[in-house]
Amino acid sequence: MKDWKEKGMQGVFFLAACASVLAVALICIFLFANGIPAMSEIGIFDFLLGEEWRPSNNIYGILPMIMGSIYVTAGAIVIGVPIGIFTSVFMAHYCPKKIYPFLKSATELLAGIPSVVYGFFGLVVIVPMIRNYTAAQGIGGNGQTMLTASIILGIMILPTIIGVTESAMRSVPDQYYEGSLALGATKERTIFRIVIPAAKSGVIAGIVLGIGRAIGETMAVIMVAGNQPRMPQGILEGVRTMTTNIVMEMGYAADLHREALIATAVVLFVFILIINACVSLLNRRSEND
Amino acid sequence: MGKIDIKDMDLFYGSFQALKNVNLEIEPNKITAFIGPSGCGKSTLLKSLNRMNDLVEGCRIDGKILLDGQDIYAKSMDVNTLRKRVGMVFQKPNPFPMSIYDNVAYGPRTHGIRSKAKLDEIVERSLRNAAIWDEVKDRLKKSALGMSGGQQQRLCIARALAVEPEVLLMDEPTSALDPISTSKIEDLAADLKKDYTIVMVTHNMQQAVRISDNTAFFLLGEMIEYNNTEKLFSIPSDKRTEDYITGRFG
Amino acid sequence: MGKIDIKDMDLFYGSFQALKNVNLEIEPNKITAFIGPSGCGKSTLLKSLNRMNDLVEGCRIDGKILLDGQDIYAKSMDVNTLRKRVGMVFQKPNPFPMSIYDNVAYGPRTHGIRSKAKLDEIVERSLRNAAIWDEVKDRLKKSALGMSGGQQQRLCIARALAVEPEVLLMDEPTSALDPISTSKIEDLAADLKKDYTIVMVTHNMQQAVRISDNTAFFLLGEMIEYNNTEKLFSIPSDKRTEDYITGRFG
Amino acid sequence: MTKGRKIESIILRVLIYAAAAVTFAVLLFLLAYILINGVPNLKPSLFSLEYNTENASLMPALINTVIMTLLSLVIAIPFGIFSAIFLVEYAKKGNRFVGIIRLTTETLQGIPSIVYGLFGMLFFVTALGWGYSILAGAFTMSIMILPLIMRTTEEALKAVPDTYREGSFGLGAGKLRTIFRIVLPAAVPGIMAGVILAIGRIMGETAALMYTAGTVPDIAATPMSSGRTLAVHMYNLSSEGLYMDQAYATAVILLVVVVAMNALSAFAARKLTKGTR
Amino acid sequence: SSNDGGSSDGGDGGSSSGGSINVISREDGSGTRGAFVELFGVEEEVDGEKVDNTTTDATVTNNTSVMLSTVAQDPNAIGYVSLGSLSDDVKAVKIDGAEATAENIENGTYKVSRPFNIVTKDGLSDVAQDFINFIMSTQGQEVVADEGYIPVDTTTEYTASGLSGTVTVSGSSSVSPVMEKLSEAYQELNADVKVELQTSDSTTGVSNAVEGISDIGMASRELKDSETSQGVTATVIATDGIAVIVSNDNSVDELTTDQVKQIFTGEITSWDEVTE
Ligand SMILES: Nc1ncnc2c1ncn2[C@@H]1O[C@H](COP(=O)(O)OP(=O)(O)OP(=O)(O)O)[C@@H](O)[C@H]1O
Ligand SMILES: Nc1ncnc2c1ncn2[C@@H]1O[C@H](COP(=O)(O)OP(=O)(O)OP(=O)(O)O)[C@@H](O)[C@H]1O
Ligand SMILES: [Mg+2]
Ligand SMILES: [Mg+2]
Repeated sequence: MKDWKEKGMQGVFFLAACASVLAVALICIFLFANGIPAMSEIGIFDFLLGEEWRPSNNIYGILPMIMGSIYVTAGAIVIGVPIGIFTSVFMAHYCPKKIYPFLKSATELLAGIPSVVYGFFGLVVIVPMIRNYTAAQGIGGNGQTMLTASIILGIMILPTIIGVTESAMRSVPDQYYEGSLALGATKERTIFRIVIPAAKSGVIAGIVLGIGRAIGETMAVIMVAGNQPRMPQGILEGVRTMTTNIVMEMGYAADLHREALIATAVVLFVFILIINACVSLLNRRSEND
Repeated sequence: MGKIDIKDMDLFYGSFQALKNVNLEIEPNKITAFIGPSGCGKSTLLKSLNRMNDLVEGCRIDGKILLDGQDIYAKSMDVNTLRKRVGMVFQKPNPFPMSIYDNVAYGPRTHGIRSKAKLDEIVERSLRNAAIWDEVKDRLKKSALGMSGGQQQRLCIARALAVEPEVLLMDEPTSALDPISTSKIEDLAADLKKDYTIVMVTHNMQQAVRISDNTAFFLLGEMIEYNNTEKLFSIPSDKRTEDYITGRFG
Repeated sequence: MGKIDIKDMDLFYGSFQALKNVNLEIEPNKITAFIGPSGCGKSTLLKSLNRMNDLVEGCRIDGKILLDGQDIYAKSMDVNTLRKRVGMVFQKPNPFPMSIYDNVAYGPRTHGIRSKAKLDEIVERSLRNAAIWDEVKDRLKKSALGMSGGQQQRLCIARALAVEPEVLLMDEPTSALDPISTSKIEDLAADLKKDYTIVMVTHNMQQAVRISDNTAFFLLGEMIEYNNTEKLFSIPSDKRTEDYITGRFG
Repeated sequence: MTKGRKIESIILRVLIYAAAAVTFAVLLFLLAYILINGVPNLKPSLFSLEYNTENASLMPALINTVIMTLLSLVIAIPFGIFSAIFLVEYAKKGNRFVGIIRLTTETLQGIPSIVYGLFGMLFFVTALGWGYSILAGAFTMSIMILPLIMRTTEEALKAVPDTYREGSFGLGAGKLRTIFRIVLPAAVPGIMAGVILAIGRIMGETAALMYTAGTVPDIAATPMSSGRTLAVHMYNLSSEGLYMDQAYATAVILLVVVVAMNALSAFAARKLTKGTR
Repeated sequence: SSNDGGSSDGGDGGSSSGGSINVISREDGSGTRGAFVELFGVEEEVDGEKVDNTTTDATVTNNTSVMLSTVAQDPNAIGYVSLGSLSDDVKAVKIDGAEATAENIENGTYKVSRPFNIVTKDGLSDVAQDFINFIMSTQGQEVVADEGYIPVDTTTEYTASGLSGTVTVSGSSSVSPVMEKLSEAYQELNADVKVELQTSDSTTGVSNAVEGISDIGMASRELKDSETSQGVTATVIATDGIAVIVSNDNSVDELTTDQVKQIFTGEITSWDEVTE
């Protein structure tokens, strides 16, 4: 009888573990079934490499949005990753015990603030700052730029990066830390030469999660990026990303336009798959040496 | 004056007193063994010799520890320089997760040596001194984590030697090792005392007898007896020492 | 026939052979000590007596282990029942993160005892048998993790006793403890052998001498010598045993 | 120690403190921004049970948020914990299937919420015919938070010392009993951390819910009725520019709820692990 | 509303109108944009296809409040919103001399407007029909007028029918504010009827009506042929004006249709060109 229970529950655990596989399969099926036909109707190259997006004239090229997503995400990484990693070093090794719980829950809170709030924050605080800067440079523009979006996203990915990186650093055995200090290395050198390399896979995981979040973020970006459906022209010009393209037009889209938007989601999805694949390759390689 | 002089030292972890009025002179170019039952404060004392206890929150020290007559807890003492001078090898081998070469080169690099030739030389010399060169010379670029426990421990010793310390602290360096590795490390220690002052914590009284010149016996945070090793084990002057070395407890 | 008979036993961790052709009869109501240098396979053998090695991936056993004549690796043997009959105490005290009461009651509850009165009785009796009742009777509902190491170890013994085993395996039960706790546990073991068969791994030869009836000496996975403790220590029949017990290595 | 090393150390230390200062300054700024714009607009009428255009009440959305959160957790937690148990306690090392599960959880974790929204709309809302409903929203959310809970639980289970497992097996307890009585309770704080993160994600989610749970500003009477959560409510209030004051007030409440949920989880974790410390 | 934080710190020259124009547009496909480009001639017919010539340099937003606060903050910006969403933070410019007001739209001097549609299928439930009757009655159109939209001509009086049940309405977020008011007014007269309102977008509104998910769909644009061919009919329930807006700090008060067109197609890029 007991054996039955053990075996039965093992089956239950196994089935539960299959749930995530099932979910991914369903997502693939439903997105692809709705997106692929549109892609083939538009023509896969016209769709992916077309530089013009004019749905009302049945021109659906999403290269500007692909480039926009890449640029904005890269910007967010440039801004968010260093700050995030340095902050998590602070949290793991410098933060006084007394204020730690407050700061810790503060970073958690940062993750809980809805994107719309970040969007308005960006619109009211950062956009004017950028506008004043560009005006002073004589460039013009209204402050809704690639840079603005990158800053907001850089802020939004902080909690993810901090959370994951901090715990990765904390799980590095103390012996490494002690071993380095005992050789006369300073705390900083110990952290940057020993602890962070030892926590590498965790740190990378944090960054990847951050990239995922940045590339997928919609509601905040849509408010501050300018959203011009043209090839990105520079960091002080507006851009449109894939996500904003979807949300922006899903509401009014019908027929092929709607399917083209779902196809955009498919592209986004494939992007995430590619990033994940790269990372697991990277991890496998670093495990091998 | 010894290489290290410990004077009237008390050590507290928060409100718990882990060491009580310890007085001890550690002679240069000798091996000094600390023995005593678990929890008596051997590691604590050892760690305070290169201020690794600074890492422990709430750890407080009274009294003085002098290295060549200099107070190591003085303001003017740079803790990193101190730790360069007083190296440490831990109970569990703790090589860094990098190549063997980089492990040994880590210390010298930390202290500003950049030249490849110089580093190569230091690495080779340190590994030779730690009696492990022949075993690893063909795989210096391989990860240190792939070595056996005994090799790892000797690598850690090499790593410590690479920064050219004056004193070498060892906290039960063989307790996690097999007999063959153990005897290798014991031979190594005996060899190293020519150039270094060695302080070693050990659980194994035979080991203390085999390799140390002086032995200090601790009990419940107090140093009970400190003497020439042979004397301490043959004619202990304190009843508690006798009880301990005859295996009545511990 | 002993309480436990080990016959021609080989044990492999993957391709590494940790035990080589071990033959041993463990007498009932006696204390049997396993001694030998680190890594010689003492813990491995001990764990195979209640099949704790099942948990280790890639662990394979040849030969037979009989408990009261029954093959414990036979299909018909329920491993949970086996472990109820052959209890175990580990090197590091490992009380569960729950109250003292719940720690002791965990085993009986596992084996189906629900009645509060019955449990109360078992808990009290086990704690008394483990000589710790007086120290904890007023704080049974408190967390077990708040106790000292020695108390925790005796709690673990109480926890093992609560399921009324026939055999008690102890893997260096005192190596993490202070002298006073150690002697309490030694007294306890001597007391328990009236009712239980005890097998104990120890690093401390004096301890083996003090409390065990029989001693087995291991080296590199082989059982070198097995004899009455007094005999083994006074007139070892193997040179290697002699070297070990006189502290020439280990 | 050489001068160069010292300077390197000092620079790094300055960077560390500067980064932390930036992070927390931004956070403070954000909080201040929300509070300053929101608190003066907190009026009792915002909390009436019925929404209408006069009061723009957030109460129905608040209640929907709680329902949505609970429902999603109820769906996701068992799956998350059970799969983590499978991965940590049952799956053999190097198992091919484990690799697949890892890969899928990583994929799920990376999928943008807008893609979840579209999927939820195509699958739950349309294909399964649930329409815009709390249930469709909750299922979408639970897929979204599943990897989060799985990962944190996995880590928490791995962190439980093997000595606990050995202790339990040594007493003759079976695997199930060991897992449910010893390992899981010891892992609760870690799991709770994951749940907190999940709650944060659900509460802050807009894009995925707009397309699945809909935007009806009333309390959802049944799981099959549509209802907007606070974040969606806020988005809707702000999008036509007519109710900006109420939108900021809603943001304040949203923050308060997030804080409260975090505190509650921490409290629950402490309750559940009572006796371990 | 409250977020006018940036209005004081303008770009080059502060409140002057000498800078380059920052054009803000709504998203492609939105009803507001559709009406705007058509009425101002930004959209042109080329080879039988309508081409929206809005400059690709235009910032695009799908959100009225983003439009409002962007324009409010930026003295060089120009954009457009639905008349019902106009606020004091921004200034509506006169078009060809006519101010953007409901009266001017009704009397035809201000020509920029678009219809608000409701979409229904045959076989409407009694309550839903009753609700539509209310919308199209004088009482209903009074609500429309109160909200700043232009009512449709009607003389029918509505009397409460005493029905009970639920009416589901979904669709355009532009229509939804006035629909909310309408449903509240209606439910006051019919306590037993519940009107359930889903705010999303025109397309969803139409497709929900087609699929019968809701009784009534809302659309802030004309229906497409592919939609009407699915058996739904649209009814205009109100007309909405579109106001061209600039910052309060902008000295421009008046533009011609042609200037607006040129600004939005990118032919005029500096305020200097429209102020002489
Ligand atoms: N970080 C710490 N905080 C509080 N107490 C500590 C700390 N480290 C050690 N102690 C306590 O100080 C005492 C001495 O510990 P120490 O580690 O020096 O013993 P030891 O002689 O090295 O023992 P062992 O042989 O087991 O290594 C012990 O009672 C221990 O519990
Ligand atoms: N799980 C395992 N997998 C592989 N090898 C193992 C495992 N456990 C132990 N070994 C190896 O088996 C040998 C015997 O180990 P065991 O733990 O039995 O030694 P021991 O005599 O108890 O030593 P100690 O006194 O240090 O506890 C050692 O070489 C060890 O490295
Ligand atoms: Mg120690
Ligand atoms: Mg062992």
